Amino acid sequence: MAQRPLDLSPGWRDTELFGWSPMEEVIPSRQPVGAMDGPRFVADCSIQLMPWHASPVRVLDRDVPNVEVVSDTGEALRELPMKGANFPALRVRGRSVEDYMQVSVPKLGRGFGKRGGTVEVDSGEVFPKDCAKPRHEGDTDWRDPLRDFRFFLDHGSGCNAGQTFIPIARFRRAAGLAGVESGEMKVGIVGVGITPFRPTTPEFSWKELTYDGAQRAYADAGIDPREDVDTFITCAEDYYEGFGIFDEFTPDQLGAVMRPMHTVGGDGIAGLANAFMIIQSGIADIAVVESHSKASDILTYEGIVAHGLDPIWNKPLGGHPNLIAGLEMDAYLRASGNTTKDCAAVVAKNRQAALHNPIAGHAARVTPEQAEGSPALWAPLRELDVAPLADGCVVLVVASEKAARNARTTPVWIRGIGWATETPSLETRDWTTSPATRIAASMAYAMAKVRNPGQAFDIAEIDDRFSYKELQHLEALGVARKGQAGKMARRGDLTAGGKFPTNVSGGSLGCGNVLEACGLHRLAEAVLQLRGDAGSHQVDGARNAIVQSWRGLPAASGGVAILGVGK
Amino acid sequence: MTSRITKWPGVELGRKEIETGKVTSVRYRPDAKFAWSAGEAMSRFLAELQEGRMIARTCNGCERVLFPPRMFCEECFRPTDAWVYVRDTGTIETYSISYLDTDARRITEPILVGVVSVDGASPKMGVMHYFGEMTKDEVRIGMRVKAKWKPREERVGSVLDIEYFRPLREGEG
Amino acid sequence: MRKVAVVGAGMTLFRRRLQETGKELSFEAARMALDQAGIEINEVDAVIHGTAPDAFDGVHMKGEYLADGSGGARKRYMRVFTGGGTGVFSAIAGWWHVASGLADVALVVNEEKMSSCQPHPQSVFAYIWDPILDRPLKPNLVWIFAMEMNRYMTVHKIPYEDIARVAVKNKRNAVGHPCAQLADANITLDDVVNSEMMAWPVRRLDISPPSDGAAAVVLASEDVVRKRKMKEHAAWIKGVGWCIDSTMWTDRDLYFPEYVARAANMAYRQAKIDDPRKQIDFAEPYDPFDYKELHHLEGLGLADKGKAGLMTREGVTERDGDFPVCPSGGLMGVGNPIAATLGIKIGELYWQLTGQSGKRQIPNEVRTGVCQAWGDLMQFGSVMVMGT
Amino acid sequence: MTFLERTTDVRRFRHWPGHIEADYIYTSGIAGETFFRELRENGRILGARCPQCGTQWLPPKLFCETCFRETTDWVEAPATGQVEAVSVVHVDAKGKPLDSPEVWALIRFAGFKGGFVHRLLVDPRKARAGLRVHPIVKPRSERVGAITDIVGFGP
Repeated sequence: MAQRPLDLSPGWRDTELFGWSPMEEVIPSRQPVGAMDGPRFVADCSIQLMPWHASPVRVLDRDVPNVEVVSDTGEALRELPMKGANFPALRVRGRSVEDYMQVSVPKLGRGFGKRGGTVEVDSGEVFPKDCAKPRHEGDTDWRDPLRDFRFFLDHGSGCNAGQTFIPIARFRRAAGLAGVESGEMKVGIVGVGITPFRPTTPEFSWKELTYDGAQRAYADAGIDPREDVDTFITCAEDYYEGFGIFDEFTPDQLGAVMRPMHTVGGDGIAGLANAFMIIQSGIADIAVVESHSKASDILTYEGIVAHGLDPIWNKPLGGHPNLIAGLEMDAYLRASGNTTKDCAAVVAKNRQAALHNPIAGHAARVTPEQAEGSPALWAPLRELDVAPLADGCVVLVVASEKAARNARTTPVWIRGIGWATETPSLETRDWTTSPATRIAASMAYAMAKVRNPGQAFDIAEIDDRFSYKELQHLEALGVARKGQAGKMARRGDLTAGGKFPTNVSGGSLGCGNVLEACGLHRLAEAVLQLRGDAGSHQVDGARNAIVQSWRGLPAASGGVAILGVGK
Repeated sequence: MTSRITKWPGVELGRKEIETGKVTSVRYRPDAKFAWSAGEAMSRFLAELQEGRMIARTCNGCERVLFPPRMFCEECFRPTDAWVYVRDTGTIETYSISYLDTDARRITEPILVGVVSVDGASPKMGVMHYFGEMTKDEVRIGMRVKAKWKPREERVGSVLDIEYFRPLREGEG
Repeated sequence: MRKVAVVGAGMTLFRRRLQETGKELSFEAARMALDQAGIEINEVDAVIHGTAPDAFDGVHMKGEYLADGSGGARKRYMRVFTGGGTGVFSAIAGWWHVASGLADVALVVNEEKMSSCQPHPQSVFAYIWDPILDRPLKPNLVWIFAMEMNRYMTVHKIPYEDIARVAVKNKRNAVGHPCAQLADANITLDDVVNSEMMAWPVRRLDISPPSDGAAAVVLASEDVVRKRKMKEHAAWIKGVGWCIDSTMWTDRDLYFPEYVARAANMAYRQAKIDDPRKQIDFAEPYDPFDYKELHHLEGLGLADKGKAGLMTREGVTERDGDFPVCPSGGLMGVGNPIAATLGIKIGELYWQLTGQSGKRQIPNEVRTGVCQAWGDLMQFGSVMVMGT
Repeated sequence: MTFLERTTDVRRFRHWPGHIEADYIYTSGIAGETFFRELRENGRILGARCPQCGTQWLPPKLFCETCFRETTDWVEAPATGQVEAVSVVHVDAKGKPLDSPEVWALIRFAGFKGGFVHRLLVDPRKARAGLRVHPIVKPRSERVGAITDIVGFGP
């Protein structure tokens, strides 16, 4: 079989292995970095240039002050001459470990030839101990995808089958992070990306739509996903996307290739909870949570929702799945004393509020009378009581307290978070309140030490995929007394100027039902409000928000998050 | 523990017991139909296939020619730079000789299928496709192949506009 | 970061068809795990459910459907899903529930009921491919494994017999497992080599069978283990790691599972393991196909590239060998209910490390083990290191 | 702007049709088997009782949702139940208008946790919460041991 030439597909500019736990001391010596004179780190390495590196290749991608690259003849090099020249023995020297970390030889792409550099740091102890040998005995000349040419500080390798490496980004932060106890740390949201919600987005595939959301979030947080992010989380469901295993199709558009990433079958707050726990357990500093909807790709939405019903007790009976919401609305209104008029007021409030929100997809000057006049297809549930579907993507960047310090935006801290499932079986559920919201709220209130939910929050972003749900959730959260949410809606308490602004973003009724992304949408709108970046629908002085989400039919699970700015 | 536990839960059934109704059951087929938006990159890719051409995108960040084309580079996380045509010849990176169809039913005439890395794109970048005009003993990794296009009027803008990849003949390289 | 231990495990039989519904399977496994751990449902702070494609059981939002069966009713409940990698990954998610301090006791339940799908789960595997680039070719899932196996064998020039030996080893090991579906005490190398060709180079006995089944483990924090005096039946989670590669599998060289190497390095780093081959006593890599055990051993850094087959040929990986691999019998022998392989990966490590494996107990003393799952389009690796 | 080039002629955007459907056979499970056999043979509706907390579950479950213990005893449900919630539905499963509206209800049974979500076979104008109803079951010859053996609930 023809031996293929050693091909270098310039691949990963940064092959970062992460997961270094901050508990570990990387720098063996305790002297402050930079205190000693003379070269503090020395890296021997070999670089083999390939014909297609046409332009002269700059060794360092940016001018790092006191760092130099010396060829084996001792001559300092700024650029490597062109075409096919080989540099079996280069030495890179610099004053401190900090300088060392600036060094990168980006353009040479994925690994080739002999690699691994020995790095001498501080007390002269060479890291890694014997890493000069090739990564694998009997390494054939097949392309070894494991390494590209980014210097790594390898602490204690010696592993005969593979070198263990420290991620540069982690190392930079790790220098300052020692002895982190979980629970102590605060976790904050430092970046928000929302694409405009639209009924159809034919110009985007699901990958391109997610890329659009992600690049906005990364710009907002001022981070590079390939360098700074330790873990990625996607909230998605196979049947909404049209795949057997949707997890396969998520990393590329988030910048998560060759990074830890997983899919949660839950809504945005469950995804945020994952990020919160991963950061709290100390193995990550920056996490990204993404969710999106390409509802316009789904031709049979009712068929998919019905497919979520219990296969032996409910599904065989047929019927449009919204009948479950019709039944719940009937049970809830009778038990709480709220009326269909109150629900119509919610529809009008949210769709009109959406007129001030540029990303909203279903903003409209709807009056309560219009909402009341719409056909009651699943009486008492009317057509306008149902949030219309929309395409859209929401991405949040979540950071530990340390990492949040140098973020571009004011961090919005997660003071409390809770999530719960009531029960999937329709028959044994409580149809009058929302127990999942109540249970999740009690968890979040305990964490945030909230004693009186009625007074604790300036604004709320509550799930409103069906109009009556906003009222039911407000009462389940304890921010409105039983049976009072309807009056608050009709009295205008829930508008931007009212006593308790709720869903001033327009909610799902005004912006659009973006399926699994609804939870993240609620969070994103609350973050923008607390940062004062909400624009024309900004509620002045909002510093504490309560955010609640529900997973939509036929589920009975949801989450609650308490967000705040300042100390 | 596993030695202490005597009874392990689970009631096994045979195929007959379910299909003949010995145990009660319910049959169902969900209604789950889609029309995925191809989007920017795939719409152009399919249009070019219909014209009998294969197109890729370049990324100047990592100097790769990305095939199949994509509007962003997953490595550099930046928008890709330009459209560039790649050739319809390539190299077999790997292959299989399948005696199973898509529903795992046995077939006598094997399907030759594999991954072809396309000339003009960065190394190793290619697509899965059928192989033709070669026997199951001739196909091997490293073999140079060329696309066999369907006639223009039969092409609809699909990877099936290429019927299969056949061995590269002299002078085509 | 709080220390976390596995303190109980349970699983159901793995069979091609089981009568229980998915909820009932989840209940049976979770009930056994709780009984083994001596913990009641009201002491569980969080339930983590791991289950693979919804299209197998045939229920949209399958995580929600299985919530009550997994003990998650009116509790913190979450479903994680990373394809085949869910078998180990859901326990990793369980780990951060406890390590972060949000939960003291977490119950991890994995379930799969592939027999609902007619005529064969294979037809649902057709939906894991890209709709524009792959599905028009009507691919069969075995194709991608065959292509990877071909690449792996050709790059390293590995004789097929070395790969077939893995099938023999695992199906024999499975004889000691009470839940095994395809245990075979007297399977021979010839049986595998002469078995029916499915998609060259994959033959019938190279593939693990689709199965129904469920498995569960109970995780507890350090102070719960101390307070409840569970020290002797606790196995500590030393390191976790997971990694995903690009979707574009046709742009990658399949001969080496890079994503498994990175997941392993992440876990080894946390477990302070520098020389896996020396510091780890046994391994449970993911073996949906026999060649995959070798492929993953190399990814885990437990064998040099292309040399895992040699280790098998020399009997190093037998249960009484120098480095036992898949003492449980693996997916090849016990069965492959995808996510429920939790029982023979995490569960097996727990039972081996606490000396409760009965007939399958590894003769020489074991203190550290590694288990790994793989998933998606040759793309996802999840690794966990456990120790006493 | 998301990408460096974006198409402005909407006709050039393509779609790719497909589905992720398959045929399924769902077994009724251990608890379901007993319920549906009894329904098929004798037209009776059974619930399951938890030995530990005594809660009676309808439809029957193998496990008690609160104690997470196996429900071992079987109890026959009372002959009539009471409507807790009603919804008059004017569209079919695909959202197309129905010729005549269907009434759906949540029906509770005294002494049981749960009940049934099923069709209410009454005139939509007379459908209201509180109605006492009983299950209307197909004749033995037509019963197959599935929830559809119950046509609906009526006064």
